[in-house]
Amino acid sequence: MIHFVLLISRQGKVRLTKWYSPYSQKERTKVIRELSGSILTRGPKLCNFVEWRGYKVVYKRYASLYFCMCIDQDDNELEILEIIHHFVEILDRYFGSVCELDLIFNFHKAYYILDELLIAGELQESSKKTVARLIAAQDSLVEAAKEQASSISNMIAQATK
Amino acid sequence: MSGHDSKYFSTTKKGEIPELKEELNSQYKDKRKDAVKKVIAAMTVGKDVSSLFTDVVNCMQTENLELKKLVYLYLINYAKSQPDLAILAVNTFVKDSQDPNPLIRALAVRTMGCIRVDKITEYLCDPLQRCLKDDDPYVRKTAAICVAKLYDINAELVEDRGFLEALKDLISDNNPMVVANAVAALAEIQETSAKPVFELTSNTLSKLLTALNECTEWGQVFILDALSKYKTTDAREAENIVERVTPRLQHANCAVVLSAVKMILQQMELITSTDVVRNLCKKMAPPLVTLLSAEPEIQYVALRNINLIVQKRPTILAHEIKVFFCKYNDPIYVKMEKLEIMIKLASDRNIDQVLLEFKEYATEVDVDFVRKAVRAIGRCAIKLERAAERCISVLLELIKIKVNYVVQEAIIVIKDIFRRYPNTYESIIATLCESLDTLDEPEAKASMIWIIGEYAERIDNADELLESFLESFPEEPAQVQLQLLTATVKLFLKKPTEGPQQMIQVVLNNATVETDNPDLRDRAYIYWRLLSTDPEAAKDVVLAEKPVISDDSNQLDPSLLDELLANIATLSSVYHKPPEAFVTRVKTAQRSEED
Amino acid sequence: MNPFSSGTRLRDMIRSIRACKTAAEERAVIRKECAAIRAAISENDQDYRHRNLAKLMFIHMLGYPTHFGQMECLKSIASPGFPEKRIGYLALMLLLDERQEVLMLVTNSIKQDLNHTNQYIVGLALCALGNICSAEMARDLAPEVERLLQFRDPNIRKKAALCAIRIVKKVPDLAENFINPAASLLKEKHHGVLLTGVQLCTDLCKISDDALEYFRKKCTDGSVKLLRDLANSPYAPEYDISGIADPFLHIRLLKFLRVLGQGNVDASDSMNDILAQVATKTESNKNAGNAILYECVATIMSIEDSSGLRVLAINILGRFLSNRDNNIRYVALNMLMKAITVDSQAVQRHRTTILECVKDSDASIRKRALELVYLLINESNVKPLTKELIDYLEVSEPEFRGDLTAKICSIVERFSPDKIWYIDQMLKVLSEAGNYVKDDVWHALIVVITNASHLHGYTVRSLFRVVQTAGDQETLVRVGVWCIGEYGDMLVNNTGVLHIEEPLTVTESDAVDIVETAIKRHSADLTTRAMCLVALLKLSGRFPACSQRINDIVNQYKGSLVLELQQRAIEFSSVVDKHKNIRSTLVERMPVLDEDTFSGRRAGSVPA
Amino acid sequence: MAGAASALFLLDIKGRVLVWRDYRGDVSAAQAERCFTKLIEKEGDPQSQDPVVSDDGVTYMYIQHNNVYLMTASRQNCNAACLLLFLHRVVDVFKHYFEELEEESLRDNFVVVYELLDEIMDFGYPQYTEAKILSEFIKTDAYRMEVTQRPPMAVTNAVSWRSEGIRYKKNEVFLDVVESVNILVNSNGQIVRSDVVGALKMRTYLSGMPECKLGLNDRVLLEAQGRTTKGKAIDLDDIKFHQCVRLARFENDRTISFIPPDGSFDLMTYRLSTQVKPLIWVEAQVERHSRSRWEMTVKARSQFKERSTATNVEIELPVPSDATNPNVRTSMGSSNYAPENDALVWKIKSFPGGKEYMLRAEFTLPSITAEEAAPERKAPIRVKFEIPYFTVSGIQVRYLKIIEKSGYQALPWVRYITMAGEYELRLM
Repeated sequence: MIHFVLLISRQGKVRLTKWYSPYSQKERTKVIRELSGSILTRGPKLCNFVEWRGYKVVYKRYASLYFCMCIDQDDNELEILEIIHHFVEILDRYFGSVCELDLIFNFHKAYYILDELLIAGELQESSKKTVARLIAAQDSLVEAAKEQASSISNMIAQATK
Repeated sequence: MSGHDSKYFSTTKKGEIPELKEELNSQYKDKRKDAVKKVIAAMTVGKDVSSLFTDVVNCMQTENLELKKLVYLYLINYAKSQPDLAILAVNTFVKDSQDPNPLIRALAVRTMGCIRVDKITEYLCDPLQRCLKDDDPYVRKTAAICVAKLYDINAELVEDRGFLEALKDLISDNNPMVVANAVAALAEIQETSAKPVFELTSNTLSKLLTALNECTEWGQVFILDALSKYKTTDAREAENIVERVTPRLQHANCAVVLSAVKMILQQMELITSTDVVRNLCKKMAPPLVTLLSAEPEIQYVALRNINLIVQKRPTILAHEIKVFFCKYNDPIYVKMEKLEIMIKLASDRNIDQVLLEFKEYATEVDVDFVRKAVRAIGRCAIKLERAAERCISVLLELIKIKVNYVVQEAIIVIKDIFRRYPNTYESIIATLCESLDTLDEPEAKASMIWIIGEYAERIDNADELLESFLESFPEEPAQVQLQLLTATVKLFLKKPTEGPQQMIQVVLNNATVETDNPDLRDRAYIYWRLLSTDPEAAKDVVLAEKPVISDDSNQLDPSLLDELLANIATLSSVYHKPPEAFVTRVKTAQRSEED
Repeated sequence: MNPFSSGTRLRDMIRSIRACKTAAEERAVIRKECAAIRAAISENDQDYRHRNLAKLMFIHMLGYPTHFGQMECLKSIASPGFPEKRIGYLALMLLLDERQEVLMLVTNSIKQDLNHTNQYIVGLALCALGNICSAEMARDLAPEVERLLQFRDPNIRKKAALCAIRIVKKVPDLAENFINPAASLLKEKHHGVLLTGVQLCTDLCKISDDALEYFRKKCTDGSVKLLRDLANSPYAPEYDISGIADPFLHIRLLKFLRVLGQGNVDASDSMNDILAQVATKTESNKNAGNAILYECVATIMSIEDSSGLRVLAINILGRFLSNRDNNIRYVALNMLMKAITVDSQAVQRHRTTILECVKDSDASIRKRALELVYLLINESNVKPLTKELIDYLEVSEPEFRGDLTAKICSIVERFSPDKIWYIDQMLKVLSEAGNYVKDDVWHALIVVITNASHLHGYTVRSLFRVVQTAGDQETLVRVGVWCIGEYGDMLVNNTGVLHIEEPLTVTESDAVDIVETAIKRHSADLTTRAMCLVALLKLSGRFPACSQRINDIVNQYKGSLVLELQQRAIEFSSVVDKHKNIRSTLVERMPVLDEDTFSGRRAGSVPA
Repeated sequence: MAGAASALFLLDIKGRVLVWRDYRGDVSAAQAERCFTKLIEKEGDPQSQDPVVSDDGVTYMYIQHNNVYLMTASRQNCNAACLLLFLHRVVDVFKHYFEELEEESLRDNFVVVYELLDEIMDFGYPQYTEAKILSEFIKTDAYRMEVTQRPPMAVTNAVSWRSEGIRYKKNEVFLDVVESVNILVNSNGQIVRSDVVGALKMRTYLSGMPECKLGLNDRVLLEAQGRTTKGKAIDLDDIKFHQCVRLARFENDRTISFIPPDGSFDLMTYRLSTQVKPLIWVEAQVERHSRSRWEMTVKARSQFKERSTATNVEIELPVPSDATNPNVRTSMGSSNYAPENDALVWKIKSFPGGKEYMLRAEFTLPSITAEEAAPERKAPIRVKFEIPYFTVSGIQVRYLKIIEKSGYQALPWVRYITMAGEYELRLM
């Protein structure tokens, strides 16, 4: 299973973290520090796997961002690379040519997408289209609530004029 | 998986190198200059632009100083990887070294010295010879350093071409900056040369002391450091030197002050008049104290040095302990060093206040600092007999707070206190025994076990206490096993009853056939043989009277201390190690290519 | 009220955090924000709750404490609207985890939401449960999840399936409740449901033997068929990756088959054909294909023997190993470690390539390759391989040396053809990387030395030489000092010289010198110093002429602050000085630790 | 000095090299980066580490400024004090050039940075760090002219801090005497340490090469001159001079004579370790009513003569890091919750001598405690203030003579002020 997902920028800034196994806050900080130390310094031609505390961390760099997933010893590293790419493509589609700033200012959206992709550290959907559809449906529920709220407040405003 | 990812998150350009190549060969000056800047920018971020070597070198022949500097910078970086192409630059270098503008002459010599390519080094000799005698002091001071560079690349060449003599001549130069650099270069060359290159005579001494008043702050440091190697002949000369150096204590530059302190301390060794010595000590105290208002990094170096100075001359700062009290915002490394000095300066007069400080520190949040504070209290007890009791009561107070690492640290020092003052404070053993099962650090455990063994006859249930450790004997770290072994032997010798007799069997068995640690086995077999050959002798050997341990606050060996004091302000004085313990001389010419 | 009307303020906070140049500046900005949020919370400000939660998530992500905001998640979840619940659940998953007691308070809200009429709210609750539930919550809410496995919308069923995985991992007793519903998921068409259903079945098998038995009986053929249909399915853009239909489902099915086939011949037989098909027909020029091949090889290696398939698998690994892509080489090395138990001959064929990988510039590959080499070594190849590794030790990166040294020692110990070779190799390792050698290794070396009585003289002389050149390698010095103490007489008398030895003249005082240097060395540690004292005691017995000098050295430690050194110094000086009559008895040759008992005892814990 | 720096590195906040200058070719950037990132990785915050670290035969020394680390590497037994101080001077030089030294300014000006690194150090030996003079021949883009520059005479002159030919219409000197009071009071209310650090800060706008002579009410000097010193003279414990002051001359006859640099500089600093009565005394009582409710009562008293007035008084009172909504009443001044410092800041604009003011604060803490909450650091109460027209030491500038060969008259202006330095009172 995937124990955690990390998104770290080239500058070592954390852009997203999701923990599927329990780690205390202190351990999390330590994990992030250790891994960014060893991953960000790896050269471009080296393999995308780092062995770490009996686990494996699969990472992949997209421009300035490193997507990292920590998995068990006998999980399929190559598949994780596909899952990372799957995630990236969905992000790209959602944000329309995604960039790092999208993930910074709309970090919660990235989390919503991740939650449609993984649960309990396992993959839940292999169709990008389905994920996009589910996110869109939920976004529009929020939109609807927003409109309703503003129309109610309008009505109240009207009534109290 | 490749190829299709680059489109995500990406903004990279392509084909940078060919583009730059084109621009470097542009017919327009400005465009070429911009291109060189871009090349340097690329080099700065770690891109390999060595393939542009010829194109960049072609831009070297220019009147534009800024452009020239950039090209030179490029050369320094890549000449090593392209030695054959680097030769192309030699003509320009030689020409530049005769340029009417002294800035360009100096630049050429400075840069050539940085290009560590053998073939180029040969071409450097003539220009260097000229520049050492240049009219402009700026060129001469640059040439002086260049001799040291050249020596590093090819010592033989320097000696053959008479550069050493030329350099020595510069000591008499009328410009103080030239003198300072010549001194730095000579000192460095002397460091690696087996031959006497830079002999300080009283004549040079006086020249240098004069230059001291006029050169830049950095130059003053070079000169003072070089002079600290001077062998003074007698007390009079020493006093003379000290008199000339003392005003440097008023310099705003901390490095100048420390180097002056080094000189003075060294000369003081020869001075016989106690008045003069006392006076000097008085003079040095204020500047040393003022160093503690410097930037924290400088404070750190200063504190490491003060640590040495107070070991040699405790009186200098005897009354200044308060300045070493920790401030809230001091970085932890400064606090740690201050603590060390506080222990050294603690005395019967100030101990109460010092203890109050230590107690405050012992409740801080940084674990290492807290531990050190607890240990400091114990070390003060060992150092100051009359204050020992007060120190111990503070330790007991801290033990009562029951913070695990504080308790363990306290037990470790209390064991030393027992060894310092036998038969005095054993009444507190009962209190210590209460924390027995919370101990999980080997050193603390070993200390507690030692206490039980050592005082077995006064502890009613000593055998029970020791037995409680026996079960886990095989899993304990060696340090604890060894103490358990000795403590059990002591117990047995003191109380040769049935219980201890059984225990000793178990321990000896565990420590011989059941272990593969050769040291533990040796130790156990020696005890075993001792007990079975001559039990009386065993008592005499194992329970022999112990010499009282001494105050460890001046722990450095005197000869090492002197060596370190001769190195004040240098890394050696920071590490408290002689230079040869950490300096691994790597010839710069054989640089390790890692990038 | 709407959730993102105040979104700009979140953006402002992020902007001001981004504008910080140092950690201290960032800390200040965040502390101010947190104070403002605490104030808003204490005023029970509902309008900005969502905004504050979003900020807290961002702050939490940067590693700052946000404990004061935990109750706000619960309140937001308890709100009726979807937007509040959505942000509330997200914050719950980020700010809390299974270890916080506060989490229990959310159980009831989740239960209600699992029964909500809005399927998206059900989805949110399932997601939160699947990601952070504790054992207690798992037990409380398992029935709801079980029910949701049959929910009308497939997107809820797939979430429930993964949620069930977490539940049975937390509370294995609950596994049996999920067997039947899980099996029925395998009959679905929806990829998401299949994907998660197969995963659930696989995990159930790992947890419960009953489940394994059941699935093997009922689902083996079905799964084989699923995989066959998938492998032969026509192009479907929705699931296609590099020309392969749903590689994720491929991989999960292969994993499931592995579990089913392992230890069962019939089940294994029934999947032979499809595995052969996948192994031969899958495109290997893209990562997705390689991922499937890799999984397929793993399955072939695990299920019951079918030599034809294994040849196929080993060939794939051979191809992988010569791939230019480091990722592929890495997984090849990884899989070869499993293959070695199945067909060690086939793996041995790649020995040279693997040894090259030990020296690769990529640390991950190096590490994997070293593990593999370790498994490859046997009596016949140990000498050349050890030489290669020791040669490499000299130039290896410091970070790698610890691992490398441990492995070399372990290899040398396990396969040494004779003692002299073992001793020689160990001395090489110790003098090259003595500071990386663990205690049990040098302890074992001394056991071996003591047991080789014909080599005592040879060993002590060799050590005398190397300690002089590599005196900063702690463990080398320890072994050296111990042997010089124990066999000092043989060193001086040149006892038992072998024909391969260079002549060496050592005086008694030379021997004492070397121990004295070791004890006085600046960086010598406590153990080494303590061992030096024992060596000195022994030498005082072996070289009575030196005993005065030795006593002088020992005496210097009588006031030592270090307990062990002080105690030894006091005892030993008393022996040397006052009890000369028993001295020689005390330092007679130490009894030898029987090698067989010793190795028998250690067998339980062979160093990695 | 027995050794020199091998290289100088400018690193970003994550420890990656921004710009570096290799002086000796025996330490590589990759090596340095590896060591430094390891350091950061280990502790997270390199500020808690020794500023001198050794790795693989190389010693690294570093300081931090904003989001930049400045670091030297050396393989020899070099002068650590000198190189660390040099790094601080490099900061000053860059600040002079780019206003602020930070990652961005280094990136934006890398050409000048390289030029400066070439000039201020040669073969690892510090050479020249007078920013003002450097900027006469190394210029940033905006001021770069195509004319050939020559090294200013000052670079190699005995007077290396001042160029010739400076002209002002009006010749003026401003002299500020600034004294900071440092004090440490322990939790028993005892003053454990107190001292005064003073500085004579000068701003000179003088033409030519002026010779200056400064006279203070220095007891040693006055007694040497046989003058009476009733109560007016003072003892200065340690005096440090700007390099322009002739030290040998001072040692001889206590005369402070110098040719000043142009513009502002610290002419001298001095220290007095005489016990001073805390000018402002603060006492605080903390009561914890429950885990979540705290109350704090604070008294502040001015202990100087009534005719003086402290201005801009700021009393920083520590509170727990997760305090909520402090509710504060004061008898004077205003208060502010400053969560960035975990403190309540009590500001009193004007605090005359001999007065006492009160503050009472109440606040709550959240009911849920932080996971693995570290014990809070016990911060002291800190106080800031200024008292104009007053010095604790009683130092006086008796005269400042300015003589220049052109014979102009220059006006000296002198001001005195006392302020709080490190003023810490540990909470009881």
